[in-house]
Amino acid sequence: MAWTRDEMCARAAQELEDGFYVNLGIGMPTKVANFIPEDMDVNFQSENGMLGMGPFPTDNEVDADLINAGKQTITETPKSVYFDSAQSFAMIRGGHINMSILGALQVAENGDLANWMIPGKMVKGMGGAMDLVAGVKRVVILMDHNAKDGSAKLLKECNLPLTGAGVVDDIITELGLFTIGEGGVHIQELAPDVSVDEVRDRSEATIVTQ
Amino acid sequence: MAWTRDEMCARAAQELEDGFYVNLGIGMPTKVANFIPEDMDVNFQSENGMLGMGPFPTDNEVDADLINAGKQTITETPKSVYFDSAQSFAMIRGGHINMSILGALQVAENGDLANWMIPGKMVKGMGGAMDLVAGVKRVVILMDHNAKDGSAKLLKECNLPLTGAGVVDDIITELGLFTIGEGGVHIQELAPDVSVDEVRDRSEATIVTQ
Amino acid sequence: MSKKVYSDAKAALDGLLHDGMTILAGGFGLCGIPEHMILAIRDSGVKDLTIASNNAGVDDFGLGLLLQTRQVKKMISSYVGENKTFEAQFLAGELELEFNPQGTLAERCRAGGAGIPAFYTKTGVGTIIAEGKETKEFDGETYVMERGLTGDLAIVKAWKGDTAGNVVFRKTARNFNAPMATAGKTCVVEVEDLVEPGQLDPDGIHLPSIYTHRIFQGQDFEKRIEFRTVSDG
Amino acid sequence: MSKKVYSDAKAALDGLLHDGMTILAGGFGLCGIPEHMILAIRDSGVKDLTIASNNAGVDDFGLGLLLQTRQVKKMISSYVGENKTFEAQFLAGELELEFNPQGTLAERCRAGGAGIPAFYTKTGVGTIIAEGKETKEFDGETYVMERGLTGDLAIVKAWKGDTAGNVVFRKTARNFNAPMATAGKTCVVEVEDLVEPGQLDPDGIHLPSIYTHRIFQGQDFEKRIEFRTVSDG
Repeated sequence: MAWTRDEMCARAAQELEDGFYVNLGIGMPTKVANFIPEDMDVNFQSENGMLGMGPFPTDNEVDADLINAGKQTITETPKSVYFDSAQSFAMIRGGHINMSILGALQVAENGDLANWMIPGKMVKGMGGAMDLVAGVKRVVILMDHNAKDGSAKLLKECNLPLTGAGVVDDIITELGLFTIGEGGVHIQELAPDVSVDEVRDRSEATIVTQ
Repeated sequence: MAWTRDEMCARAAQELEDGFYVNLGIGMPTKVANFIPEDMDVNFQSENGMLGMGPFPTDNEVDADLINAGKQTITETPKSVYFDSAQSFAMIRGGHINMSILGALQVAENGDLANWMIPGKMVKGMGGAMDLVAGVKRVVILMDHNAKDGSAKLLKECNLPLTGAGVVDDIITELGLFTIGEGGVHIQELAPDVSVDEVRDRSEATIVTQ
Repeated sequence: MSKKVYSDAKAALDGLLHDGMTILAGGFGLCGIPEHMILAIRDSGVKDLTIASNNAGVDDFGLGLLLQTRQVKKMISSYVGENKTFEAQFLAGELELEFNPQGTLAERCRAGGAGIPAFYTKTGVGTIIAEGKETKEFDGETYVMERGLTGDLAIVKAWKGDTAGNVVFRKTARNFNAPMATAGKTCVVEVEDLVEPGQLDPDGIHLPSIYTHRIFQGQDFEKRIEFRTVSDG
Repeated sequence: MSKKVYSDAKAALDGLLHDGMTILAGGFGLCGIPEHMILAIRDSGVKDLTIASNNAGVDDFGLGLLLQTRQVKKMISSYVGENKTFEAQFLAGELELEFNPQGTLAERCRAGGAGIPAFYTKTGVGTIIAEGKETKEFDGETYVMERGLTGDLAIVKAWKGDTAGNVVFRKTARNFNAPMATAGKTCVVEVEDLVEPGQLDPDGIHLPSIYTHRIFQGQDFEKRIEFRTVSDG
């Protein structure tokens, strides 16, 4: 039985460690914050210029000067600190962020990532994604195992324009947790009742068992 | 009659303009601050991390956290702002400082400057001088026309290690005000009763009259 | 003392605008954008602008207003979603677009303001962003060379400023405002609150006065929110 | 929550010191130097140190203490006047010295902390500082390439810090402390006043907690003044 989205987020949260500084991408990765144990101290960075990001505000706490990288209104916490965009990406590029959890369109077995552009469709831009995957110590991808049309997203090679080359460390999908390693995509953990064959069937990448 | 040191500083002060941001070197250049008209707004930068430097403190105002680039205790003014060394030199290197007034050991007729090192003697280091001469919009040298042994300091070529190549704009000595230009050192202004011949006698550089 | 102070956006931009110029515009999304100066630039009719800004506003607010009037020739941005005018003009070939990764754009401005003509970064190596750019190896890793960026004019929004030009931003509205301010040949700052020198903590100033050439206090900031997300508390 | 907090300099440096390491030391002259950690490093007996610091202290205070004990193999500095121990050891060939222009040293640290392996600057072009370094032309001007600098350990002095690691400096004691903090693989901060999270203005923090790996409150700072210059008022 494949993991639900909540279970995927909970599994991703288990990869966090006490004291970590973490950047969460827009969409499903944002929800990982809901699954962090109360006694674990994790500090969220928002690349528009903040550490120590808090949850959404109540209606009367809303502040136009306080948004996250997804342009959503947020709140501050006692540990919050603000800085400018150059300082924010100095932090990211300089390898000071422990982990980034991001979505993906495609991941290749060599760690290549594509998550910003589909040629022919409107191009919105990469935002901070290229900087994050190039600079953050560990890049974890949280995504559906397959595209909506059923096609594989874990590939031998990405055919969409890359966000970064050889940048992905781990992938979490509804089927399990995978690591980019020698010879391809290594299965670290499978969701209940998911077989290696199912992972192979639903992937184009070389799947390696331990 | 050659200018006194006070007259040299006063002459240098005349080169300042209202609204200028200025960095003054250690020694005689520091005294230029004493000759600025009351109604002129000049903002002094200290490269250790301050704009809006004030005068020396009274005895009970002395603050160990408030020094200038010469490590002397100073005071702040209502316009003061502090920043770190990287930001300070971003300001200097980025061409945001209007003028720097510095001392010199030697100046060559092509604008080369030597003011940081005498090989064989102890080498103290260039401090911020190389950054200042490379980055500041206009570099004015304030120095004695000759060395203590009478030798020329305005030369065809510097023989001491350079602080910067082709960086000097103007030179003020007790004999007058000079500008680096086409063909050599141009006389802009002479101190009272100083002749062109005297300048030529006491210089090795090509001296150009207007 | 108050030679930097102007009455409003139109006065503060007087003499600074010309067709074909490059403008660096602070803000992230609609947060911390110089909304009064954007309106004044629209009203001036200046055209063929190259604008470096992380985003392009929305259709009817922020830089979207200058797209509606077709005053923009080229955008240098990291993300231009949320703007249908942009999409239409871009797909019709009426608008040039140069994508910069967000951190590269920020660093290019910081470098431009700091007298650094080029720097190396890992960001974008192996992607189309690095195509046509020089690369170099350091300690066994490949980096791409990116150029410092400067503009004719930086338009910046801040919270408080003093009449000498010292400036303080508020919360995440700081964003690109600070690095872009340093990279403009001229920098104009609009503030919510203009105060006298000495009223800002000298240890807490984000943009030293040396970068601020002109400053004015804007009236009735709209400060529109792009995505109002709330919880039940 | 307080896992970054240590009782004193010795505890805060425990396990971080080893012979031959590179240390980045904040401060300008004797202003804003991490005086407690310098003493603890002296007492540890660690040797063959490479120390990047704008200055080398005076004979009997600051980094001069580590020169007296001959724990330093090499200094990377912009100005080392005011230290006779330094002069004697350097002239005797017992001490290596790498001069960096002050702004280049600051930018090298800032770059090292920001993941920038190299950048170009006009500073030093045509001087012995540029000898053996790559140069490149941009827009008709020659620039020299300088490398980002990182160290095994950054030792930093600040005014206030919170237990999460957010840090505030005071006046000109900020200097090299901020850029060096970002360039240390580990960064330890000594503060005059350690407070709880929430007590510092989040818009006024100079060094975000992410850079601070360990922090402690120093007791009885000497804060020696190098040149006490006074006026009659």
